[in-house]
Amino acid sequence: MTEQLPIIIILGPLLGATLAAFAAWFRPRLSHPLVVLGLVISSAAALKLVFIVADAGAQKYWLGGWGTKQGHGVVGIQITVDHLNTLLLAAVSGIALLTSVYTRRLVDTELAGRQRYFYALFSLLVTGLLGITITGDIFNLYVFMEIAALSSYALIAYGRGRAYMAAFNYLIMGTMGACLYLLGVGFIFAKSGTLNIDDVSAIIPALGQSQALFVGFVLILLGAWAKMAFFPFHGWLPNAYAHAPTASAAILAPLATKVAVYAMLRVMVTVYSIDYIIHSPGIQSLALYLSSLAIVIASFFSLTQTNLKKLASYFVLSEIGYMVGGAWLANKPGLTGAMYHVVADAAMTSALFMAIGCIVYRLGQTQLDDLKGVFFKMPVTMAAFVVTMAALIGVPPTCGFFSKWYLIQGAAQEGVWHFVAALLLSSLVKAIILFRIIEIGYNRVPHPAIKGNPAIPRNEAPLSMLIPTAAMALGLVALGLGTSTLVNTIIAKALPAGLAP
Amino acid sequence: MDYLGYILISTGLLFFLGTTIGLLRFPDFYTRMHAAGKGDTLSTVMILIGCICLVPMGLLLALKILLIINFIFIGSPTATHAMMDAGNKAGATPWRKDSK
Amino acid sequence: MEKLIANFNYVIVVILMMIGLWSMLAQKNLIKKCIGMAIFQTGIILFFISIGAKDNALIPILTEAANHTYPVSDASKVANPLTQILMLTAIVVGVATLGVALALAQKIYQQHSSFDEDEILENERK
Amino acid sequence: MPELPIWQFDILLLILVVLFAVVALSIRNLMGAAVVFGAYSFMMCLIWAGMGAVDVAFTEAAVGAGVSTVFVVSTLYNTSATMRSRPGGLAFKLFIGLVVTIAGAFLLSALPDFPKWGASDSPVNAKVAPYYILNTIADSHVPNVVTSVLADYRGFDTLLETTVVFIACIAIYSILRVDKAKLETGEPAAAPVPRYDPGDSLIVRQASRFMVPFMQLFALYVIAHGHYSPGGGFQGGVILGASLILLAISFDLKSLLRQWSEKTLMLLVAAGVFLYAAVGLACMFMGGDYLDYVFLDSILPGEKDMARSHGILLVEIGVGITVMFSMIAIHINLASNGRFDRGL
Repeated sequence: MTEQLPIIIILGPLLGATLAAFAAWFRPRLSHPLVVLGLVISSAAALKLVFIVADAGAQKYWLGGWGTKQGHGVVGIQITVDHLNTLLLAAVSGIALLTSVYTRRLVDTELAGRQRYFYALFSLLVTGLLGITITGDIFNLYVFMEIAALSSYALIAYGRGRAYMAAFNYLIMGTMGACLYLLGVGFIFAKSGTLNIDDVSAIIPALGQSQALFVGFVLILLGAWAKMAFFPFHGWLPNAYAHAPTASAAILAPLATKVAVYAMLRVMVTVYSIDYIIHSPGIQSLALYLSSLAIVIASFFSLTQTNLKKLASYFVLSEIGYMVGGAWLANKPGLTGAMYHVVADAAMTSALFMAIGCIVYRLGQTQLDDLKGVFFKMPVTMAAFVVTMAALIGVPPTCGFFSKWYLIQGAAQEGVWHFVAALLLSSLVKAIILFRIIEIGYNRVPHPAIKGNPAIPRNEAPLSMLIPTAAMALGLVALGLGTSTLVNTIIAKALPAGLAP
Repeated sequence: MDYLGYILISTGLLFFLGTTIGLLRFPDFYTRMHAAGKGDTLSTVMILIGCICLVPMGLLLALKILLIINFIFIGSPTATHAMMDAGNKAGATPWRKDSK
Repeated sequence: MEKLIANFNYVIVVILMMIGLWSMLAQKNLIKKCIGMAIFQTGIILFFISIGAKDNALIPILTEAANHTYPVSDASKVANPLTQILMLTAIVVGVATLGVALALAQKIYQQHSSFDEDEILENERK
Repeated sequence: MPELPIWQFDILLLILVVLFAVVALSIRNLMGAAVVFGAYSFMMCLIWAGMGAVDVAFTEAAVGAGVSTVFVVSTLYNTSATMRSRPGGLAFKLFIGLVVTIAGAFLLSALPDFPKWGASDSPVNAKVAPYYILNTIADSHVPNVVTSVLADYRGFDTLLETTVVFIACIAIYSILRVDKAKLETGEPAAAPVPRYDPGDSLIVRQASRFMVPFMQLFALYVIAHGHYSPGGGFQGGVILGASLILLAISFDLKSLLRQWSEKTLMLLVAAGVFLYAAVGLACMFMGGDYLDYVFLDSILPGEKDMARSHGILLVEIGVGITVMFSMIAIHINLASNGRFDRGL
C-alpha cells in the first residue's frame, strides 16, 4: 500500500473537491467536511512519506505504470517524493488542513450566501500546489501551475469590489509567468527530447554549452519569478492578497508563492545543476542584487502601510527575497537556508494570516489604528501574533532564527554583504512594526489593571479559529527546536553532491 | 474526373474573387452582405465538390464532404440573413441611386 | 541568414509572442489584454508544433486509410504525437484562462462602465 | 492522405498570421477584434494541419476559433464594444516595446542552436516520441497515437486538463453568478438594452433546429471514433457544447435552461471529472497503479488486450461530459452576466 502513497497525496484534495462540488447542490453543509476529509487523507500520506523518504530515500511513482523503456527513458508521467520536496509536501498539506478548519467561520460570515464553491476551489488550489511540489515531469508541472493559478484567481475574486481588478492583474501576470515557463520547457524539450525531470537532468550535462538551454533556463526563471512575485514582477501581490477575502488570503499567502519558489529550486538544483548556475555568466550576481533590492523595497513599503493585510503582504514579498537570495548563493548554508525557509516561511506566513484573520473576524477592521486595546480583548490571538512576528524577525527558539542564521552564514561565506545588510534591515523593520503594533494595541488605552480604569471585555475569536492559530504559532517554535533533526536527516541529503561546503 | 475537379475548383476561386471585389466595392451594407453571402456559399460548395472529384478516397470521405456542404449550404445563408436582419434593426440605410 | 530562413517558423513564433506580450503589458484595454494573452499562447503552441514537425511525414493516425503501411516499423515517417498532446493541453488551458479573464473583465465593467485600465484605477482611487 | 505541404505555402500563411495578430490588436472596435482573432485562429489551424498535427488543428478550430470567439462576443454583448481613446501613455508603451524587443532578440539568440526544423532525428523526434508510434498498437490497439498518448501514456495530464476546465467553469460561476433574490433587493439589475435578438427570426430558428441534430451526431462520432480518426473527448465535447450554445443563441437562454437546469449543468460538469478520476481509482483498487487501465480487464467487456482501449474510451467520455457542460455553463454565465435569465 505504501507504494501508492504519492498519488494519494494528490487524489485526496482532488476527489474531495469534486465530491464537494456535488454536495454543494444537495447538502451544502457537507462540502466542508468532505474537503477536510480529503486533506486529512492527503496530509496523513504526506507525513508518512516524510518518514519513508528519511529511511529509504526517494520514492518514484509512475502514473499508469508507464515507467522507463529501453532507449526512450520514462514514457509516462512520473511523480517523485524525495528529500527536496517531502518536507514541503507535508507542510503544504498540513497547513491546508489547519486552514480549512480555521476558515469555516470566516467563510460563513465573509462570504455569506456565495460560498457554494469556495471549498471546492480551496481544495483544487491545494491540489495544484501539492501537484507542483510532487511532480517529476516539467510539463505536468505547468498543468498543475495552471490549476493552482485558476483557482486562486477565483478565490481572490471572492473579495468583490477592488478584488476583481486585483485578480485580473494577477491573471495577466500569472499567465505571463506560466507561458514563459512553458516556453522554457519547450526549449529544454527541444534540446533533450524528454520531459521527465530525472532524464532531463541526466541529459543536460552531456549537451555542453548551449545557448538554447541557457535561454530556456532564463525563461523558466522569469516565469517562476512572475509567479512568486519576485522584485520586478511584484506589483500584483499586495493588492491581490489585501483585497481577497481573509479566508482566501489565509490559504494563498502562505502557500502559493512558496510553491513557486520550490519550483525554481527544483529547476535550479535538479533539472539544471548548481554547477550550471555558477557558470552562467551574470545571472547569479544579478539575482542576488535583485533579492536584496526586493527585501529592501518590500521592507520600506511595509513601513508606510496602515492596513494590516497589506502590511502582511509586503512581509510575504520580503520573505521571497530571502529565499531567492539564499538559493542563488549556491553554497551549502545558502541552499540549506533557502530550502528550510520555504517550509518555515510557509508556517510563519500561515500563522501571521491566521492571527490577522482572527482580528478581522472580531474587529471587522484591518487598519492599524483600530487595534487599540486588542491585547486585552484577544490575548491568545495576540500572543500568537507576537510569537509569529518574533519568528519573522528571527528571535532564537523560533524557526525564523535558524533559517536566517543559515542565510547570513551563506552570504558571509560568499562575501555578499549587501544581502546580509538587507536581511538585517528587514529584521529591524519588522521589529519596528511589531513594537508599533504593541504600542497601539497595548498602550493607547487606559490600562485595565490599574484601579479606576474600565475593564476591557475579553472577546476572543471562536475556538475553531483560535486553536489552529495557536497550534500554528506553537508549531513555529517546535519547528525551530527541531531544526537540526530536519536539516541533518532530510535537507542535507537534498543538497546536490559536490557542493562547496 | 480529375479535370472536372480542376474546373470546379477554378470556377469556385473565380466566384471567390467576385465575392471579394463585391465586398470591397459595393456601396452599402446590404449589397456587400449580398455579395458575401451568395458568392461565398456558392464558391465554397463548388470547391468542396471539386475536392470530392480530386481525392478518390472512397464513399465515406465523399459522404463527409457532402455533410460539410450541407452545413455550409444552410449555415452560411442563415448567418447572412441574421446579420442583414440585425443591420436592418440597427438602422443601416440602404443605398439609393440618388444618395451619396 | 540561411539559418534564419531555415528557421522561419521560429522567427514568426518570436514575433507573435512579442506582439502578444506587448499587448498584455502595454495595452490599456482589458479585452485587448485578453486577446494579446491568447496570441502569446498560440505563439508558444506554434513553437511546440514546429519542433515536432517532420519533413515528409504522415499524420500520427496509424490506419491504412491514412496511407500507413501496417504495422508501422519506421517512426521517422510519422509526425511527432508527443508535442501535439502537450499542445492540446495548452489550448484547453488557454481557453479556460480566457474564460476566467473575460468573467473578471465583465465584473470590472459592471463597476466602472469601462474597460480602460487607467480609468478603472482612477475610479478606484476615489 | 497527402504528405505535408511544401514549406512555401506555410510561409505565406505564417506571414498572414502575423498580419492578423497585428490587426486584431490594433483595430479599435472590440467586436471586430474578436472576429479577426477568430480568423487568426482558423489560420493557425491550417498551419498546424499542414504540419501533421490534425488533432491540434481540430481542437483549435473548435476551441480557439469557435468557442473562444463566442465567449468574447457574449462578453461584449453584455458590456460595450467601443474603445475609448485616451491620450498619453506613449512613453510607457514605447518602454514596454523596448523591453519586448530586447526579450525577442534574446529569444532569437537561441536560434542557431536548435536542431534543424523538420528533421526526424532531432532529440524531440528521436528520444521519447518514437516509443509511442511503435508501440501504441501493441499496447492498446489504438491507431490514433494522439489519443493513446493523451488518454493513456500521459493520461494524468489529461485528467488535470479536464480539472482545469472544471475549475474554469466553477470559477466563472462563482465570479459571475448573482442571486435573483439579492438582485431584487441589492444590486439593481442592468436596464434591459434593446438589442437585436436572432431568436426573433423564423429563418434562424428553423435553420439551427435543422443543424443541431447533425452537429450532435457528428460530435458523438468524434468522441466514439477518436481511436481511429482525429478527435476525442475534448473536440467532441466542445462540438456538443457548441450545438447547445447555438440553440441558446438562436432561440433564447430560457428554453435551453428549461432542458438543462443550472443544477443539472453544474452537477454534470463535476460528474465528468469524477468519472475520469474514478476510473483511475478503480485501477488502483484492482491492484494496479493509478490510471493503469490493464487492471480493469476483469470489469470491462472484451479481451484482456482491449482493456486499455476501453479504458481510454471511458475516460474520453468523462472528458466529453465535463467539456460539453462547462462550455455551456461558461457561455450562459458570460452571456447573461450571471443572471441566468436572458442574454445572447
